[in-house]
Amino acid sequence: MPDIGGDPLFVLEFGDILHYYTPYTITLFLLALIFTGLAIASRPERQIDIAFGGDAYYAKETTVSEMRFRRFMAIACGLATLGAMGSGDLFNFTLFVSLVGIANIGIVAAVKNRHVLDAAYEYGIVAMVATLPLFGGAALVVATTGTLAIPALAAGGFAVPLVAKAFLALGVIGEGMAPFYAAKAEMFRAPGAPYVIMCSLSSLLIFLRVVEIVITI
Amino acid sequence: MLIITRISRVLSNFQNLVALFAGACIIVSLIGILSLPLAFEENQLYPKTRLDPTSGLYPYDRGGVPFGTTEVICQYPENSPYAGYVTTYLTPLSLFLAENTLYIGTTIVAHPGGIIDEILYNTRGADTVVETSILFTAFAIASYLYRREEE
Amino acid sequence: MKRTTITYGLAASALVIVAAWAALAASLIPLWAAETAMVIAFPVLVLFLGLWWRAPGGEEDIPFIGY
Amino acid sequence: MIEYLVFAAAFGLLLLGLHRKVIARVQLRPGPPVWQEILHALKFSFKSTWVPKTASATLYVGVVLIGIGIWSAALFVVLAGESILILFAIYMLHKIVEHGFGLSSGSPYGKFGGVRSVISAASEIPLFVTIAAIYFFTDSLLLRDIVAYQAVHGPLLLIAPPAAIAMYIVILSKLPYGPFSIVESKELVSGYKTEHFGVWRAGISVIDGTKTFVLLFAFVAIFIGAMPFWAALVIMTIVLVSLSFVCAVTPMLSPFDSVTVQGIVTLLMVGYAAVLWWVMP
Repeated sequence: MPDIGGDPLFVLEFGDILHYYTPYTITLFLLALIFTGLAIASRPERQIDIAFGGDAYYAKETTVSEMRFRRFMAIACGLATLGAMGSGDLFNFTLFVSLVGIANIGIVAAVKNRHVLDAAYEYGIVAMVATLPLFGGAALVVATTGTLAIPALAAGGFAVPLVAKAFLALGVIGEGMAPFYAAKAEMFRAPGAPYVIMCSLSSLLIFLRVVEIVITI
Repeated sequence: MLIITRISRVLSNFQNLVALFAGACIIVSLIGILSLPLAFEENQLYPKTRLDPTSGLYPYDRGGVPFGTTEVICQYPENSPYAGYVTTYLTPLSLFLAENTLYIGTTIVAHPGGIIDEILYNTRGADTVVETSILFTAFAIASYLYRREEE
Repeated sequence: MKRTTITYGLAASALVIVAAWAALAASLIPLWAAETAMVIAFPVLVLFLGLWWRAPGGEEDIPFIGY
Repeated sequence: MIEYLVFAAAFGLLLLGLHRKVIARVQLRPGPPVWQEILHALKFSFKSTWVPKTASATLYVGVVLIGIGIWSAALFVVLAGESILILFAIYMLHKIVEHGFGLSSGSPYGKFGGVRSVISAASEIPLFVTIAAIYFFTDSLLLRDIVAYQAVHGPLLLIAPPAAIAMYIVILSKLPYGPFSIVESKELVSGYKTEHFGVWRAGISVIDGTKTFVLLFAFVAIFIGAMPFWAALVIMTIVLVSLSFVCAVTPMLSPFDSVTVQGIVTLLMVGYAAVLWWVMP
C-alpha cells in the first residue's frame, strides 16, 4: 500500500479494482464532497457589471434552464472528482480524469458570452488532445509492468518507466489546464459562482492526486 | 522589453494554448522515444500466446472452454472468484456461430453476451460505468447546446 | 438571523469543542476524532461569536462598485 | 487543541502585524503598531454584518467556514507530524477558497481578485518539485520521518538548499505586499476580500493568521528540524522578518509576469530534481 499520504484508512474492494483512502486522499475526497454540496445548495451569484462611460450598473441574471444545466454539469464534475480521488486503478483514474475534463467544458459551455466560449473552445481542444498522453501513460504502465493496480505498483518490484509517469502528469495537466492558466482565467469571467469554481477545484484535485500517484508508483 | 514580459505575453494569450500543449507533448514524446526500448511484460490479463487467426472468435479468443473455466490473471483473485468463467461466456447461439462461421469476432461486442463486455464488467467493473458516463456527459452537453439553438 | 438562533449556534459549537476536549482528556475518543470535531466546530464558533457580539444585521445591499 | 488554534491564529496575526511594521520601517514610514492585525480582526467582528443582495449566499458564507476549517486541519496535520502532502494539498485548496471569496459576491472587484487567483494557481507548482526533492532524500513524506531524518543527517536547509528556496518563494507569494501578491493588489480595492466585511472579514483574518503560522511552522519543521517550541517561534519570526525585507524592497510584478517568474523557478527546480534523480542511488 502506498504510504506517502499516510497509512490507508479504508479499502473498498470492487471486483478486481481496489478503491483506497489514505489520510491524504480522504482530505481531498472530503473537500470535493463539500464543494459539490455547495454547488448543489447555492443559488448562482448575480454578477454586477458597470456600464462603460457612466456610473450605471446592471446585474446579470442566470436563467433557470442555464442554471439547471450548469448545476448538473457541476455535480457530474464533482462526482468524477470524487471517483478520481479514491481510485486505486490507473485506468479508472484516467477515465475519471477525462470525465472531469468534459464536465468542465460543459460547465462553461452553457454561458452566452463570446469570450468565455472562445476560451472554452480552446480548452476543449486541449482537453481532448490530452486524453492521448493520459491513456498512453496508463497503457505504457500496463505494457511494461502487466498491472494497473496502484497498490500493487506501490508495493515495488516494478520498473515503471519515467516517460509513463511524465505522460500521466502531462495528460492530467491538459485535462485540468493547471499551468496553462490563460483559458481558465477567461472561463472564470462567466457569471454563476459555485459552478465555475468546480472547474478549478476539480483540476486542482486531480493534479494533487496525480502527484501522489506519480511519486508512489 | 524584458524576456520575462515576452514570455508572459505568449503565455497569457489563450489562442496559443493548443500550440503550447502540443509543444509539451512533443518534448515528453521525444524523451519517451529516447528511452526506448521499454521492456514488455508478458504476464497480463489474457495470455497473448494463444491467439489463433483461424478461430471463429478471432481476435477475442483467449482460450478456455465455453461453459467451462479459463485462466485469467487477476490482481486480486480473492475479490473476483468468478473472473475466469466469463471469458467463455457465450450464449448457445453465439457458440453455434463461433463454431460454424468466421463472423462472430466482428459482431461480438454488439450482441447480447458479447465476451468483451462481460469480461470488463466482471474483472474491471468501474471502467465500463465511467466510460458510458463520459459518453453520456458529452451527449448531454451537445444536446443542451443544440436545443438552445432552437430557443 | 435571529438572536436566539445565533445564541444556539454559538452554544452548540462551544459545546462540541468542550466535549471533544474533555473526551480527549479522559481518553474516551482517539486524537483524530477530537481534531475532526475541532476542525468542524472552530469555524462555526468564530463566525457565531462575531455574530453574537453584533447580531442585528443591516439591510441587503448591492456590492461596492467604485468610488 | 482549541488553545493551539487560538494561539496559532493570534500569533500568526501578530507576525502579519510585524510584517507590516518591518516593511514600513524599511520604507522609512512609522507604520502601524505590531498588534494592528489582531485589532483588525476584533474590530471587524464587532461590525454589523449582512450578505450582499447579488451574492450566492450559501457559498458566500460557506467559504469562510471552509477556509478556517482547512487551516485548522493543516495546523493539526503539522503538529501530528502527518504527511506534508496533506499540508500542501490544503495550501493548494486555499486557492479554491480564494476563488470562492472572489466569485460568490457578484462584485466586479471580487471577480477580478478571483480571476487573478486563478491565474496565480499556476505558480503553486514549485511546491511539488520541493516535495519531490525532499522525497529523494528522506524516502518518506511524513513530517515525523522528515524530522527524524534531520536529527541524523542535519537540517535539510543545508542538504537541499534549492528546495528550501522554492518553499521560501511559495511562502512569499502568500504574504501580503510581496512581489507575487497579485490577488490582493490595491488596484482591485482588496481583491477577493473586497465584499467580505464585518464578521466574514474577521473570519478572513483568522484564516490569514492561521495560514501564516502554519506555513512558517512547517517551513521550520521541514528544513531545520526538531527543536523546542519557543525556538521554533523565534526562528519563524526571523524567517518572517527576512520575508518582510524582500517584500519591502521589491515592486509587485504584473499578474502574468508574476506567474512567468514563478514558472521559471519551477523549471529550475525541475532541473534540480532531475539532477538529484540522476545522482542519488
